[in-house]
Amino acid sequence: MKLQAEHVFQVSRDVLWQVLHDQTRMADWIPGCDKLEEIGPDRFAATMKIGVGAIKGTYKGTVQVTEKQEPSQYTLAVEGNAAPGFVRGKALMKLQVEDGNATRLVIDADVQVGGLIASVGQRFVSGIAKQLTRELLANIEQSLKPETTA
Amino acid sequence: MSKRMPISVTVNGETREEYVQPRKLLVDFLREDLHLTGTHVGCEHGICGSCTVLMNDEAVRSCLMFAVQANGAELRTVEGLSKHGKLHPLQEAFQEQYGLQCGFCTPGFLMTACDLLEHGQDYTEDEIRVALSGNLCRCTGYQSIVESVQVAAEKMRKG
Amino acid sequence: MSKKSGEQIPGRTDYKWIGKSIPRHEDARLLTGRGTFVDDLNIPNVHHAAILRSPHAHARISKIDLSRALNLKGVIGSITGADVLERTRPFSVVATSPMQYYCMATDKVRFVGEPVAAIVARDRYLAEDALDLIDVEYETLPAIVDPEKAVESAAPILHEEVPNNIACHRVLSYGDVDAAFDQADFVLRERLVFPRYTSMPLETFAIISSYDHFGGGLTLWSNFMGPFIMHPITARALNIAENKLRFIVPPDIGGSFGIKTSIYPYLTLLGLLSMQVDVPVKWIEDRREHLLASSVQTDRVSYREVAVTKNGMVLGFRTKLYDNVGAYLRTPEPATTFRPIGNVVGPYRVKNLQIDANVVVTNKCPTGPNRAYGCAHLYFEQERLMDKVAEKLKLDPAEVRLRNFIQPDEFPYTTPTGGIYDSGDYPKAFQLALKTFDYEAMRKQQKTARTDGRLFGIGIATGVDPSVSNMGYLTVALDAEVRQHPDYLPKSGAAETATIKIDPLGQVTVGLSSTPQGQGHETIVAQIVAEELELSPDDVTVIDEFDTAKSIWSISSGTYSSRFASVGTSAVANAAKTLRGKIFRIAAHLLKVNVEDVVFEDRRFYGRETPTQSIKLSHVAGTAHWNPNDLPEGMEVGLNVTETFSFPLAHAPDQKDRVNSSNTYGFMADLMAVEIDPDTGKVKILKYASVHDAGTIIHPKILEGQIYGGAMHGIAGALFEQQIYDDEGQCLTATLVDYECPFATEAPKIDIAHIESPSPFTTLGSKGAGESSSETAPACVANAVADALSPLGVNVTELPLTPNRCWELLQSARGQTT
Amino acid sequence: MKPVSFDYFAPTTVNEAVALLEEHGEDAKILAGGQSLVPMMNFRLVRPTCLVDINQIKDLAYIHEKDDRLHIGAITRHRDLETSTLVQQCNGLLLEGVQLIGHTAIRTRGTVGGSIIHADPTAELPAILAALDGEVRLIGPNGQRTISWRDLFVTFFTTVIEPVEICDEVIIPRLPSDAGWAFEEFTRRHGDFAVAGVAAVIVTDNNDRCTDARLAITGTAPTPIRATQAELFLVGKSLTQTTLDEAGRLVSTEVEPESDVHATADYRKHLAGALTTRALQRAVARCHSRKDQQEK
Repeated sequence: MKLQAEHVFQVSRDVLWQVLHDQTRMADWIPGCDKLEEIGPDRFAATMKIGVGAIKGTYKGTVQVTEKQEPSQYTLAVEGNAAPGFVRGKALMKLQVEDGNATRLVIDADVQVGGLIASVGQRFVSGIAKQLTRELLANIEQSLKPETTA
Repeated sequence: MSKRMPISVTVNGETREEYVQPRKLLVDFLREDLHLTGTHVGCEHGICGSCTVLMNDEAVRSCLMFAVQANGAELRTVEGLSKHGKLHPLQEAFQEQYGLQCGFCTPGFLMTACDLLEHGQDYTEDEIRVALSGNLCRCTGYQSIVESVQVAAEKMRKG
Repeated sequence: MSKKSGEQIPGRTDYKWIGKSIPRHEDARLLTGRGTFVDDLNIPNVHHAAILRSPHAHARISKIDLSRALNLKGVIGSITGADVLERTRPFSVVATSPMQYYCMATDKVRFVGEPVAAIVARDRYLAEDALDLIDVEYETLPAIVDPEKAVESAAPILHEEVPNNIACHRVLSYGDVDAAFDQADFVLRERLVFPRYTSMPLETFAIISSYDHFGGGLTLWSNFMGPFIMHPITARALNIAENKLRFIVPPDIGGSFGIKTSIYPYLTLLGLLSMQVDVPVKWIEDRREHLLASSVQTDRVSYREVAVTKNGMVLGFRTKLYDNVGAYLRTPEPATTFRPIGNVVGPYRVKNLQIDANVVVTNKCPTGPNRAYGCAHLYFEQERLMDKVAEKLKLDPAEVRLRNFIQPDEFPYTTPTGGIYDSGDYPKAFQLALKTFDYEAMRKQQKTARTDGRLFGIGIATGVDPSVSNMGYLTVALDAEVRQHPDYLPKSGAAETATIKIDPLGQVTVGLSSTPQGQGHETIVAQIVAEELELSPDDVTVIDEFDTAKSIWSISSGTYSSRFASVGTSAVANAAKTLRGKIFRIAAHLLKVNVEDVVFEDRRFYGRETPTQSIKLSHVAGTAHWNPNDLPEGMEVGLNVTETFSFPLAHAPDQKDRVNSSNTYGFMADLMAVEIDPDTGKVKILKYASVHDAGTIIHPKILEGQIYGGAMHGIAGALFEQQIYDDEGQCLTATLVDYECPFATEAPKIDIAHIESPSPFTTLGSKGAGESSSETAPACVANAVADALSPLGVNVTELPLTPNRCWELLQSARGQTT
Repeated sequence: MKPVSFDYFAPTTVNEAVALLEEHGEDAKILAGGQSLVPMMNFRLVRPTCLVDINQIKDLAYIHEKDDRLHIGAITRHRDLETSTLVQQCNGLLLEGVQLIGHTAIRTRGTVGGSIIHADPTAELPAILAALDGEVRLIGPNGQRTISWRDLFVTFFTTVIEPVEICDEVIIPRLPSDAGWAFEEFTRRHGDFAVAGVAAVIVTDNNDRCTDARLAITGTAPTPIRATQAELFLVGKSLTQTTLDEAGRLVSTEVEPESDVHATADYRKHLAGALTTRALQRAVARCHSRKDQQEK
């Protein structure tokens, strides 16, 4: 499942890059992430509580940052397992300078869903995925508050 | 494991007091606890209709209800349609019109049609097909089932 | 009521019971909730199994930890791939490649839903709770689902021992196909895609397994339907002697349509599971498991080209096909590819053909027998091309078929591939179909509809309906040299056994070795025995419970390939004739008259000249049982006969890969009028006529039921159902919300008619018709939709024709990009 | 496919139910009709550890009219709406919409509150709430609040209801007496979840000009939506076939659906427009026939 999303943040590219790679704040913007521990270089064990309506799952898995080309782009790989099934996603994150000291974050992701959610939740998987991407961007906006107001 | 709860259910006119775990599906209760194996399980998510029984004279999916919810209710299953060897008009019509082959979906169709015909008997063929559109059959191609319900409606109209 | 007209073939004996629609014996119990399906059996102290299934399409199992699951209260046993590897053998696979197929994943998982572990607990709820506590670590691998891409060099490999994922490759040539293409005035080519859908009976797989730790016997109650080659295959997998392995099939099976042939891996799994515990273990497959991992019909990509003369005669064809059999080549696959070999020319006089058959494994559910089994694929290709010929030559599609039909005086007709068509009159049956459909009037109706801009189409599809598979046909999947090898055991034949006995009071009981799933065998057998013994069907009790320890059976026993109506009825009729001879000889002996002068009328025997001195049947039966020493000289004691009927022409394939793959061949002609809603793309069937020649008709209403049911399966695959996978091998259709079986509101009325060309090879002249229009309906729908869209220049080469798909075809015709 | 174990409570009053929700928190779930919840429990997609069955709260089942609005108790069965003369008299759109829900056996148990709070974006009742600007009443530990549909629906299966709140009533304004209405849905099989659907209401003045247009669309967004552009376009126009076609075209440009196994986004986008035109045709026809009746 292909997923595209983009959003312009009112911060410089370097600042956005720093925030996105600041391990202490990563948990703030990964949807439903309530535990993030470093287990290797740019590699984290994560617990994500993701749910839409009554369909809730505590996803245990890994978050991996790779192919870093600071400050223009990097790849975020997320993998999580929970009772309702597993989620595996690879997202190319591109940071593009916009005028007025702003930066456009372009996300180009390929998400694979498996297990129960894939075989039973077919009617809404792509909709829910888009919903989580919107949440991700909103969370990033939220975690940039200190930078933007300063 | 939550503890069992007492329920009292009248099934085909006989009142049964039993203890069930809350999560026990009504269809499993009928089949395993009361040994009424005429009601069948086809999908457990409310689409195929094989598990249809009457609760207070209205068709319900017994795979989408828990046995505890039937406490105090009056249930009718396929075993209750015929009395002392006398077939219900629906059962007669299904036999006459060859409305079954393997018979696995038949109890669900009979109880669905029973609800339909106990609330009126003059329907067009399309109305019958719509009323039966929640019951899946893989053997007959439905034509003989629709004809069976039409003939049963005629029988019941004459009383 | 559906319009039905039938023609009686002159010279047909006027039977008293055969040919009549008597009430079905099975109905009373099924209508009153007293049927006996596997899940209704009350086995004392039975515990319940649940199976953990892979969420990945292709992955290596690195770790399985059952510790948390096993100490859940109420859990009493379990198995994983390790137990399967240690204690069972891989199933025998037909093709040349030595693929390792077990009842559970042992090293890798190769399709979503493949069993990984199994648990036994006090009830199904607890067993499923335990599954949630099993921890499995997978190393995911890339998956492949497209059969054409799977054979490319870069494709991920499912089985190390199967290069390029090609489980079986054979090029079969018959006649002189190159000469045919040289002589042709033109050649037509098409790439056709046949979808993956499944017969999906309402009753899922159901097994109860009980192992005797002391005697070593394993008893398996299940809704298994044969063929009984699965008994030795299961015994061999479990390293258990066949006489220690007991299959019991209850009287009622909730539909099968071929699917329950593929239950044997689960029989093996439950057998092994019950060996770990001291109680019987019951496993009832749930619907999600069934839609993910029971059995499905092969999906196929085929490139077909036909060599045609300018007056529409088909001289020959070449087909290159890719059959997607899923993750494992599970016996009897690749039968989808080779079952129709005998009738691969359909009803046409084609003499030259070549088939380049590629059987490919991909990360999808394994395939197996389904209603139509290979013939729906065949006739979809054949009939689409026939319409293309008509279109090219601006001929009426009906005329093109009439020109190519095998003529009635050529029967029995030997096809170039070794099939022996026993009887038929294709032109006559086809003309009856045109009449039943009112073809001329419908073409006029189409003309006016088109002037109003309506998308109105008429489709035709004909086919030869093969039944009673010859057990040898599958070995054509092996190279001829392999079949020459000294220690290779050739395979052939198709047989069935019936046992009839008369009890001391003169009532009749019949034992069968068939496993009916709704076809009404008890009724049909009662009709035949009543006819032969001049009794009434109500005097005949038929037992169709099956028990390998008690019933007499052969490798080909069971109820599949529409075999009962010909091989089953022949065994019953022969046994009844023999028994009739015996009771007449006893009556003659007691009446002291010649056996030719004995008359039997309302259950009494008397000499033709001495009608007043009569004796009751119960007296004759009583003599045989109570007073055996008074039987005629040399007559065997008792009143029971067991007869096995076997088809003489069911030989193994010859050196030129020719084989009579089935033993009776019926004929079908379907015509359909459809209209497409231009806004939504939804296809509505306005009219559907279907004519069948199934030889002697025994029970018209049961036959009509088979035709309606078969047509519905075909229409379901053509317009509604499909097992869909995404590119990573995730199955997206594991509920009945997403796997869209049609209901009563989607079912058409069918005008059914018959002709009867009795088969010379069966006792009553009857043929099988269980698959019937499941073979021709997909082609008929495709041709009708193609006809409706032809004014817009749109071609139809793929199923299903969902509303979305038809709308996209309309958009492409209207020049919009979709 | 058996559900996980849970504690079961069957309160007989709303306050008792709210107290139970407070006590059991996040993992408590209300069981009303169960026609959407129980399948998901059987698949173990949803795993509540506590179920609060509100079917014994008998005073939540009623239909009555007050100041031109239908007040419907939350556990009123779909089937009760079908057979209610009150609904027949004052809200044809509600009647037509309810009859499209699943099959008889589903409508026997399915409840009005349950199907609205479940918030399936292809469902009929949420669309009717949107078309007629309906509201729901939520009762919680600190009293009740009434929410309009615009604020109620958040996204797939998600409304603003708090875990400790229970919906006890649905309020649906009466159809204007001279309005025409139609609920048009496209499904591949009768009773399926809709691929797309349109609830349309039309009011016209004496010289056949449109004075009010409501178009609620299902299946093309995470929640039911109103096709405001098309509505604004219709008001003031005489409802000729070209106008209705244009309204349909506007709707299909306005919506941004998703693709899934049942339909592509393009197809749904097209359907939303085609169904709008068909719904408007039937609504206009009803508008005319009601006007003829009033003149007689």
